[in-house]
Amino acid sequence: MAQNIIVSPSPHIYKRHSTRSIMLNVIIALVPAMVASVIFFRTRAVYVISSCIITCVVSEWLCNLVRRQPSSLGDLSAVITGIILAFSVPPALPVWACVIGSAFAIIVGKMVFGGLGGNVFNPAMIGRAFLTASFGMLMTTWTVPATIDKNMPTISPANPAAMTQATPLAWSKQAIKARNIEDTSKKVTTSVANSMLRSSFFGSRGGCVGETSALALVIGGLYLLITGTITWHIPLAVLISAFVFSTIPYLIDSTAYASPLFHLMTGGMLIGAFFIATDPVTSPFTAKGRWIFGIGVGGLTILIRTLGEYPEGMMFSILLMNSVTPLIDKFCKIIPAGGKPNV
Amino acid sequence: MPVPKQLAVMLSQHIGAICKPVVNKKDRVTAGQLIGSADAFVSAPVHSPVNGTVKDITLCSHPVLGRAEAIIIESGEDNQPRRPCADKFGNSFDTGRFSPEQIFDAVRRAGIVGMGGAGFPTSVKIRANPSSPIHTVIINGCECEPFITCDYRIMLEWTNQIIAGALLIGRALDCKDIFIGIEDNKPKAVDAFRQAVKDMPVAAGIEVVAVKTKYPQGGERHLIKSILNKDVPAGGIPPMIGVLVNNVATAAAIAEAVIFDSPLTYRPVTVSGSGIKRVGNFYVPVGMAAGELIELAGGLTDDAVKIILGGPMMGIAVADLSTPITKTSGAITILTEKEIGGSRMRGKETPCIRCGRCIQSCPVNLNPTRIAHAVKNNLFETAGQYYMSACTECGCCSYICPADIELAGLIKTGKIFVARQKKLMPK
Amino acid sequence: MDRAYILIMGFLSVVIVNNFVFTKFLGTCPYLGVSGRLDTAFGMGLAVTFVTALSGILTWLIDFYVLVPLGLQITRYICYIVVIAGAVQLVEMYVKKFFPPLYKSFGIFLPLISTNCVILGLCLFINIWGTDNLLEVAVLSTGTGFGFAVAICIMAAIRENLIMVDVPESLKGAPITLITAGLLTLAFMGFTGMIK
Amino acid sequence: MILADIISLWNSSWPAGLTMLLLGLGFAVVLLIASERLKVLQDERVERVFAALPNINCGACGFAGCQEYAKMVVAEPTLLGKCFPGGQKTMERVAGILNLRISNSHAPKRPVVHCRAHTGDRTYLAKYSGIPTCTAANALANVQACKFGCMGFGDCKASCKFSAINIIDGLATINYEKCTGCTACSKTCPRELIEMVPFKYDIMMTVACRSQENAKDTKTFCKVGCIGCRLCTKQNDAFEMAGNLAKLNYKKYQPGETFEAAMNKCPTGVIVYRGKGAQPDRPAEQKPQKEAQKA
Amino acid sequence: MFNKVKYFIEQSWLLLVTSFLFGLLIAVADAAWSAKVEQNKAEKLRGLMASLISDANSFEIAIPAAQIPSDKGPVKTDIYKAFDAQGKCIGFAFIVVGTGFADKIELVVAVDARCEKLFGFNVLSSNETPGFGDKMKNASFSSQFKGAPAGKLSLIKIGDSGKIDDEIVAISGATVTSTAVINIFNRSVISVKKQLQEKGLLTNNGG
Amino acid sequence: MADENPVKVNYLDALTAGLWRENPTFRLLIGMCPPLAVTTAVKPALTMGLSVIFVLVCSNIAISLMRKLLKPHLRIIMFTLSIAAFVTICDLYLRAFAPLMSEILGAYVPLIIVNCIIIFRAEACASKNNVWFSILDGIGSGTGFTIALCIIAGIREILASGTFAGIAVMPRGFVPWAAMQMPVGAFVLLGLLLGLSSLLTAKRTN
Ligand SMILES: Cc1cc2nc3c(=O)[nH]c(=O)nc-3n(C[C@H](O)[C@H](O)[C@H](O)COP(=O)(O)O)c2cc1C
Ligand SMILES: Cc1cc2nc3c(=O)[nH]c(=O)nc-3n(C[C@H](O)[C@H](O)[C@H](O)COP(=O)(O)O)c2cc1C
Ligand SMILES: Cc1cc2nc3c(=O)[nH]c(=O)nc-3n(C[C@H](O)[C@H](O)[C@H](O)COP(=O)(O)O)c2cc1C
Ligand SMILES: Cc1cc2nc3c(=O)[nH]c(=O)nc-3n(C[C@H](O)[C@H](O)[C@H](O)CO)c2cc1C
Ligand code: SF4
Ligand code: SF4
Ligand code: SF4
Ligand code: SF4
Ligand code: FES
Repeated sequence: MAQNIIVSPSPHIYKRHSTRSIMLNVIIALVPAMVASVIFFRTRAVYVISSCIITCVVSEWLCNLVRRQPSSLGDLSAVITGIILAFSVPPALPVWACVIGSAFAIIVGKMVFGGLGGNVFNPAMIGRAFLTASFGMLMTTWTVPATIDKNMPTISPANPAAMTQATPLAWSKQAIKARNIEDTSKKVTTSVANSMLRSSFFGSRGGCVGETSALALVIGGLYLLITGTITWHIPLAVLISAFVFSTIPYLIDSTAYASPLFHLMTGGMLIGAFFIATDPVTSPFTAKGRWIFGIGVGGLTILIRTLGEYPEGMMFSILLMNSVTPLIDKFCKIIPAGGKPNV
Repeated sequence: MPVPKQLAVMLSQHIGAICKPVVNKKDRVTAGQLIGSADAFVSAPVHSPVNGTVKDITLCSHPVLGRAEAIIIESGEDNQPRRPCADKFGNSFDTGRFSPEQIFDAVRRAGIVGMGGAGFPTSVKIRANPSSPIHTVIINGCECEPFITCDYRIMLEWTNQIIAGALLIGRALDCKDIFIGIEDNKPKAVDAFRQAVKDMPVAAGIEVVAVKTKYPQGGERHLIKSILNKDVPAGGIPPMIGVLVNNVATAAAIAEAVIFDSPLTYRPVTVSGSGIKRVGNFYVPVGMAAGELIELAGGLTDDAVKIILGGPMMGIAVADLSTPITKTSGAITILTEKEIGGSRMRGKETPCIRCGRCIQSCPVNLNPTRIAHAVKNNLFETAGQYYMSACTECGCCSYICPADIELAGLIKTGKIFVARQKKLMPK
Repeated sequence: MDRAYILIMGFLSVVIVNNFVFTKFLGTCPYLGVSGRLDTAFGMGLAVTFVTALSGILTWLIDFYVLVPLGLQITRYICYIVVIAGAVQLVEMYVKKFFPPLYKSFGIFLPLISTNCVILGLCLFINIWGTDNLLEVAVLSTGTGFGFAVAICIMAAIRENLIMVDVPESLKGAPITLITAGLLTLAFMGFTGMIK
Repeated sequence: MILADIISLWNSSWPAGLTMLLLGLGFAVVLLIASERLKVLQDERVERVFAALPNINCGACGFAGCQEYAKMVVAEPTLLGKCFPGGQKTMERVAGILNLRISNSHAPKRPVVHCRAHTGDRTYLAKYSGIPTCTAANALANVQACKFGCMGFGDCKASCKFSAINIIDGLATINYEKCTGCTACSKTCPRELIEMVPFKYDIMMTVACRSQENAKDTKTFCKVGCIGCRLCTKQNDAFEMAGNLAKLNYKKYQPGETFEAAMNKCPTGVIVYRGKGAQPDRPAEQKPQKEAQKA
Repeated sequence: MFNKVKYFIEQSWLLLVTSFLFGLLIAVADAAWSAKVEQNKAEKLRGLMASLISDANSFEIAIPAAQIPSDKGPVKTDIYKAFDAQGKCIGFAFIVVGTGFADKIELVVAVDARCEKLFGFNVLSSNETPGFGDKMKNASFSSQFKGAPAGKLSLIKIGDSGKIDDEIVAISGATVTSTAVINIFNRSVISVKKQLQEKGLLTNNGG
Repeated sequence: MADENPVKVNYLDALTAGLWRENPTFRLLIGMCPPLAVTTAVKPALTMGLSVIFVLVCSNIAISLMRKLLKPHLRIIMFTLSIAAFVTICDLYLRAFAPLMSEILGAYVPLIIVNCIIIFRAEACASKNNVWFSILDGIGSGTGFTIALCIIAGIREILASGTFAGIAVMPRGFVPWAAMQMPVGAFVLLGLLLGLSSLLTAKRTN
């Protein structure tokens, strides 16, 4: 009888979920945005997404092979990294660049730290940052969605036939830069940017593969919240702080600074708040820490958008907050119920 | 239920000093006879549950209570299984008959220990201590662990006896505020107690509280939080804030001991889980081998993989079926692979994804993942900085962890290790 | 432009945008060596801040009032290094004697860094930047040290976490620290252009 | 001509020389004062350890410079071997200073594991599927039938900073070539199986069992356990009984024929040699008499 | 006292002697090579200026330590005058600084003798990002300045960089650097022109 | 440094030790700044390496000559002094005869003074051994350092500009990875190379 009896420490029953099921939930939540991206960018989206996923998975498998570890593909986190990376690059990005970015994301961003759970920075954002640093031009070339919103202004009157088109954020950046120009003929105001709100909501605007459709992202985010895959702290903190920090300049000069609503809907704000900043591995694990993290992400994003050189700051603010996550964790120690034990 | 042929009565059924055997090999003993005497204050004597002969006095290991001498008793022919005495408790009852001293003596003589699991000698708990007076007594009828139902059974069947026990505890400590806390998934028990309190004039002061069903509601600090909204200092015990918590079975035993002067030699035990053929509650003599009890319940099914002394959350897995039942063992749970879950069966953890679920689930507000990982990496100082010592080992964190990490086990290991290092220190 | 504005921007610039560790690669050895624990790293950061401020100011004064007027620029490097080493030792003695608690928190690091890249590097860069007033020098020197402190504290917290994860054996220690530092520089790129 | 050149060279370079001279002077004064005033009385070993370190203050050891590390390593010998640049040689020298190697004056203490059962020798009641450490497993009763023997999860191995312990087929086995006698392992084993024994010789005899069970239980639990038969005590009085277990009193340790005899008489072969170059243990099944004849 | 000094000398003589010797050593090295260093500097500047003013044969300082505005206040720099083989003044050149994307940018700027047309610029030192701001060294950007009017320049994002006029097409992806270069021109050229005029150094009628 | 057992004099060993077994960058992890800072291209890296060899050899000679006269409290300052003097000379030389390199390397030439390698060699070797041994040791370690610099610089230059020492080596369609020229490239590449080197040594010792 002894053969099939096992002994192990308590407890002996467990909740029915696993890392894999959590990751699967995230993938499911990303599906609406994926559908939207295919609708808007057609084959480009398919190329980018599939090349990123395949490279991520293959890189992780190779790393497992090198370390002579059992395969860790089963936890599906590499797939998420691939999808998120694909979602955050321009649709026109050539496939070879997707491959380099994904390989860098998985190998340097994740596997050198020991794989799932070890990485300090969000792998997908590391991949994107590396691409931005390496191929700046490619990373700022935007294709027009297949289903273009007619109201959208094109980048320059001088070149009406251009295939590329500015993103809403680029317009708002222009408005900020034009703030001190007296020459009214060259003045750009936020009204242009603000006019893109509607298209931002459904997604028929220029931008990264997966970020354009606010609707799809919110659906996915709500799914994550309802299934308990993520807690509400980080998304809420990001959105609230972004809203607050973008209201301040808007109140100062509403022709140069875009409206808070605009900031919430455009760029990587929603995908960042729901899918990227919430990456459990790279965000703090206490509720208080998550608040600080979220506020940091939202605030830094708006800071970079309004004061920095880049039109968008989601990636950098997430990476920056990732880097201080260990510090946050260290200083947001929770006190046990009943106070600190004196032993 | 037949009386088992042979009993192994551990001389350490409790926390505290181990008893001295007062019988010799080949001696005849009768049911209720003292066989192990307790000289130390924090200790409780041991009695023979049956008539029979002492076959041997030998060292024996118990998974919970450690290694101590056990008295092996071969039961004689003339044994009648003991019956519960609940039906002797009516609605009229007078605590005034007993002085606190008498109650203390009776409890001490009967060798009553906490039957909620910890096994702390009850006499010590109910001894009035002027320097930290107890103002509230809570009778713990939560039974929060899944599968276990023995407390529920006695709450329904021994209602009056338990109330009598509660009143006696109150009398012993000169304390008027008495609560009975029952999880709200046992409405029948709540109703039974409400009715009984109404029917018993002396029990008018007792308040029956239905608390939320949420593991580990039965843990004393959580129960106190729910009922009194007070926090027990981390790493401390309830008497520090003037509260005493006793299990319902303990209360019942107290009533029996004080009124009928009968020692604690039998206790109710739940045998359950899908690995057992016939789930049920049994009134079992202390010292009976677990295997025998399992046989009584129909035996193991073919797919049983885990035999647990206690409930599935805090119980201890054993493989040796000769392990004797003690005064503290309220349940034997037999689980099959299906209940445990495939990945956990393999005992393979995956990397922590830092999801924070363990932190949210910890009822004492600890950071289990930090502590566990520190322990894993031998960083005991760090573990201490995250208040490892405050962990109640409830197991919530291990239960919830999606990465299959044995957090509670690791924390427990760390506590053991630190205790050991401390012991080695002075040298 | 407003003087205070320039000073503040200069300070932020050397702390975040032109952090010496991340952009000038100075002080890598202690950055790798002493970033294992947060408390040690913090002490080290304090010590570096203190020493950079001290030696930045001292060497600038010497350069400005002695070496340049006397045409002795060729002995600049030697003067710098000797002045730094001497000053640091004096201060160490002084702190040890009169402020023992302070000494405990960062004094023990002083000898370790007196001949360290960041310090000399800062003095040289102040010279290269051609800064021409003492206040600016003081702010830049302090900022540089502070930048180092920030960088090493972030790294120390990260490394305290990293010991708990399964980093490949061959990458443990310096390699993973370097890679993490590299990724940190990627993150810090976000601040570019924010400060001119 | 040449003279003029030299003079002009001198003229142009003396200021530099003078500056340097002044600097040197100033510095010499500072350092002299510093070195005189700051002489702090220190453990002489700290000085010696410090002298053995490379003194580049690189911080690789994780301490604030070599001086600090010297202080720490003297206080806590397990910190040995943290000096990266110094490498093996430095470590050996420091170990020499701290007497971590065998010195001639007194017998160095070395650990012995009081168990010799490999996986095949033990009886298991169930499969353990919990945390793979001895401390965790020891908290449960039925990890293996024998509650005294080595569990082989290697807590001791993890605690040894010198990789001197290997788990060979479920049994902690000490590599005496590498062991420095730092006692870490003996403090770690939750079953207190590792005892620090004075190694008067390179090879020492030991009773490799800790089981207090009676003979019958020990036999069912383990093929190579001490069954308390007292045969060894009859050969040599260095062997004593402690309950159901034979123990070797190392104060009386004096190898000789009677020792060998005790070892060969032991029916289960629990008495074994441990130390540098000790023979492999006798197989469990073999009859002791045969072994004796061969020898 | 004497003992102390003696002790001191005993302990420190080596330091004193070697520092003196090393002092001499570097002084000698300096004496031997400083001329070459100066020459290198001059040559580099000359080379840069000459590459801008292609016919130039020799240079001489026209206004020493002239004040030229930069975004951090006025800086002092020499304004050189360029002569062709015939000794005719054919242009002026000077060093100016400005703040770029990453750090200071130092440019050598040249204008024609009447200070009406630009000859262009060369980068003396800069620290711009390779692949971005660093592209200002590329001909595609810098050639736009060759022959552009020495007045106010403006930056456009999209346009024809082949056309020489006062509209300079930005380096794509490096607007900051491009702006910085244009600002340098806009600030300095006019000021230089004024100073040259004041000193009467401008050859007004091509003479 | 009082030492019981005199260091064995093995000249060949002195020369080869620094190449790999005690390679300053990959094995001893000292002097880590230059491998990050001056490795954007091969040429400056090589110049840096040669400068370090020069300073190392000169200071080793000087220190070895005065090793018998050193007073303990003045040891470090004597080392620093000699090193600083030779670095100044080296700097002057570069400025005179390799102005372009001098400009690219900028402050990193004077920073050789505080490079840990040199002081480490002075402590570990020159202050204990005769002149010839010290010279060989200086050449050995210096060369090891130079090789390390060139390896890193080579990889970075190829990936970041598609050239090696200025010569185009990559196929035409290659898009340069600008990141390799930025700090990220330096840190990550050096980290990976260190990992590789410790992997190789681990393999060898097994
Ligand atoms: C999650 C996420 C994060 C992003 N982070 C950044 C970022 O940090 N910096 C950036 O320039 N673009 C970032 N992007 C891309 C922007 O959202 C946006 O597509 C881009 O800024 C378009 O504006 P632009 O052309 O003006 O740069 C990110 C996209 C996503 C989906
Ligand atoms: C996590 C946890 C769960 C517990 N659950 C129960 C329970 O369900 N019922 C119970 O009576 N005691 C439970 N206890 C024990 C109580 O905390 C407490 O020790 C007991 O009620 C005291 O009564 P006693 O001395 O009569 O045993 C639990 C303890 C812990 C730490
Ligand atoms: C890694 C990196 C380096 C950059 N370096 C420069 C630079 O040196 N100079 C510059 O003007 N812009 C640089 N930029 C681009 C600016 O951040 C910014 O995007 C640009 O100035 C916006 O102008 P645009 O409208 O030309 O894109 C860099 C961008 C990246 C991602
Ligand atoms: C809610 C959630 C969000 C995640 N977001 C990301 C992400 O933004 N980028 C990424 O690479 N992986 C993401 N992952 C997957 C995984 O956590 C990540 O790859 C780890 O950082 C790898 O160690 C996410 C996982 C979850 C559960
Ligand atoms: S629940 Fe498990 S995976 Fe989540 S943080 Fe805790 S230990 Fe990590
Ligand atoms: S076992 Fe886990 S959940 Fe329970 S108290 Fe301890 S740390 Fe908290
Ligand atoms: S000797 Fe002790 S610590 Fe070592 S493996 Fe055996 S049981 Fe574990
Ligand atoms: S831990 Fe044990 S085996 Fe390892 S060196 Fe120390 S004493 Fe020897
Ligand atoms: S700190 Fe060691 S070389 Fe820079």
